[in-house]
Amino acid sequence: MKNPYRFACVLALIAAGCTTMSDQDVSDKAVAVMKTSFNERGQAKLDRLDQDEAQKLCSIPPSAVLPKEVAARIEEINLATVKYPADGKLLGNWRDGERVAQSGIGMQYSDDPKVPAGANCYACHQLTQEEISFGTIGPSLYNFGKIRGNSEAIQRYAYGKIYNPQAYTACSNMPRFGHKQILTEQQIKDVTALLMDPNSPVNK
Amino acid sequence: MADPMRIRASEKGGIVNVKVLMSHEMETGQRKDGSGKIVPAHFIQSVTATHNGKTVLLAHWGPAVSKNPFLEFNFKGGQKGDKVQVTWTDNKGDKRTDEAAIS
Amino acid sequence: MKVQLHKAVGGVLAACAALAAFPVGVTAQSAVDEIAKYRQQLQDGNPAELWEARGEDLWKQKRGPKSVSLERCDLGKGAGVVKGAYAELPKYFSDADRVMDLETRLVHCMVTQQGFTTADATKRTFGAGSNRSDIEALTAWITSESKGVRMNVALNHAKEKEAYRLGEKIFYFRGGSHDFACATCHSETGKRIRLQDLPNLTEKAGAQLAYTTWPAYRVSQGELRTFQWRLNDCFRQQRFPELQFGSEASVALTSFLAFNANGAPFNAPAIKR
Amino acid sequence: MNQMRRRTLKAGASAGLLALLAAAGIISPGEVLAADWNKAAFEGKSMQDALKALGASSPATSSDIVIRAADIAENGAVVPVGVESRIPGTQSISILVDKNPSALAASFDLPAGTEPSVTTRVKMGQTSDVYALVKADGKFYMAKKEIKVTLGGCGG
Repeated sequence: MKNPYRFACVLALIAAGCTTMSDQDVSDKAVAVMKTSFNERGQAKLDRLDQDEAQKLCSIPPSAVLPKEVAARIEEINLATVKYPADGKLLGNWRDGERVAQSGIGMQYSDDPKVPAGANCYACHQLTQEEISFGTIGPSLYNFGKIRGNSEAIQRYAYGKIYNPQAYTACSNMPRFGHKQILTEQQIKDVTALLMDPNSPVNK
Repeated sequence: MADPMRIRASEKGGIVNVKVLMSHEMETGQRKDGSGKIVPAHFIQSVTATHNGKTVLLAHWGPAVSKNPFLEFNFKGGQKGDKVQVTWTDNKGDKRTDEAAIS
Repeated sequence: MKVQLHKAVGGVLAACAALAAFPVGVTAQSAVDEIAKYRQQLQDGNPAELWEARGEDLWKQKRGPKSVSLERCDLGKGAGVVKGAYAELPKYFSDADRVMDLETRLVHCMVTQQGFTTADATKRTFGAGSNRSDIEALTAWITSESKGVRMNVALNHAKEKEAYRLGEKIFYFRGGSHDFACATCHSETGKRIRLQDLPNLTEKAGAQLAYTTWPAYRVSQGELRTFQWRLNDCFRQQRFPELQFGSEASVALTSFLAFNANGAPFNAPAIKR
Repeated sequence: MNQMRRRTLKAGASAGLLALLAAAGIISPGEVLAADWNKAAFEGKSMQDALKALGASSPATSSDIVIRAADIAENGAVVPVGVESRIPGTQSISILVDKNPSALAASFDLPAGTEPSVTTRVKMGQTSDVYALVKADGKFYMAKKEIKVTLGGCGG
């Protein structure tokens, strides 16, 4: 709706009962409609509907192929957001990580903002053999560390991936847990430990 | 007043199959409401089903029976067109009686 | 109970019967089989019937400041015609000059015919225990009158076409703290969240399976839930603000999903986790 | 009549007497049942408490009791459980959930002519053994089945 000429054109087309609104016109109108169709509630304010660049570019069917340079740009701006711990330690406690992986609360208007959010890893990933209730939107992470080895490079990758998955895969379905401040640094360390620690059930 | 039950009774080969759905909260007395207060227990304690005045089932329930309870049982001797009557009574003394014809 | 039983664990759109292959062997497969068995056992008695009975009474009762029933409400097939009406909604209504889904239309009739204020008509759109929703009960009954009728949503009027296209865009709209869109969970076939199968709403089969099984009695909540509720709670879990009942986005998204379900026999109120 | 009714109930008359009174139309069947509700059994915490209150301290394990339930419940708020007894002379069937705050969920008295098979739905707080207790010819028998309660949906 930044372009007043285009907006007027859209109105004219609707008035004429015409169906030739361009795809961009429909996208713009959909964004406008979204903003008038929600009420802020609890911690979920209306700014949740303000899309950042990656969200805008990724509002497409997953089957649509992103131009290479667009994907590269999304990955570049997201990689720039990844902050590694100042103390240099990437692994926390895998037991705490398991609790974070199990919990699906956080950031919903129905959630108490004082209660730490979970990562809900199991909603989308298999992680251990014990937990049979796991989703399949993401790949199985069972034996993640065992397969890849517990090197610092892999630890950094795992930490970075949890922090901001779009640094590695543009338009990934996975939330950007660090970048969007869903998880704390300690929680990301704990989940990294769940994936990497040889004693974690993930690697048994 | 409580909502009516949904009762289905059907006869086949001399055996009457009865399915009952009841409208009831079945509060456990252990759940907390939005403000953190315990919601008092409120549940059906007994269900009796009769056919031609004769008791064909007598159930006693605790709060662990699911909300909007479902019950299914079978008895012999009912004919199509006979009435099956079901009564429930809850822990607050509320009760509800409904009946259905055997089909 | 040791864990809170009535916790309203929100759900995913529809439980689907077509199960895909899963990455691990016997354990996962037997889990899938046992869950199918669990779902099968629930089918025997659906408490949604309790809502349907109350909804039928509400439809026929003289209510509101004007003390009239809803029996002259036009759900799109003429005043008072309920049979098969839901299978053709949402649609454009000239008297309101907008596209409406069933719930929005009910509110319209409650206001224009029964004399309720909009605030009163929408005071309780979703029930909670003894605070019951009339709209949920009415919706349960009206939708039950379309059982077995094939979905047949038209895109004739320009506003119907526009609603469909807007709904499609909204389906792919990513936002919020978690970057979720409807499409995040509902645009691939054979995926699941935890153990719940996720219908692919971008394909006919998935859209049909999902759309024709709402409203549904949700055993996790002990409540009958409408499609407006389904969308509302999906957006909650998407970490969006709260979707307004009957809003333009809600009706547009419903138009998109309902049209994609065309051709399938409507099969609700259903019963789901 | 009312006075007699009250006195009878107050006196804690036996179930048999109450049934007679009900049959005579003096009190309604609902009142028989309410008076008959076994508080100790339903409020007992453990399996042992419940069994003791039901007068069934050491029931024999029986393969003639079939528990019809899926191995996994998609939601613990509603777990369909059917019990069928093939033991001759079955008089009652009870359903108990070991790990619930109170084990006893439901009891069914089955008069002659009623099939020894009932189905209902129970709440389960967590994965647990579910027991079916059958009373037949005055003796108690039991069978069990583990039902797993899973976390479902988006988890929030």
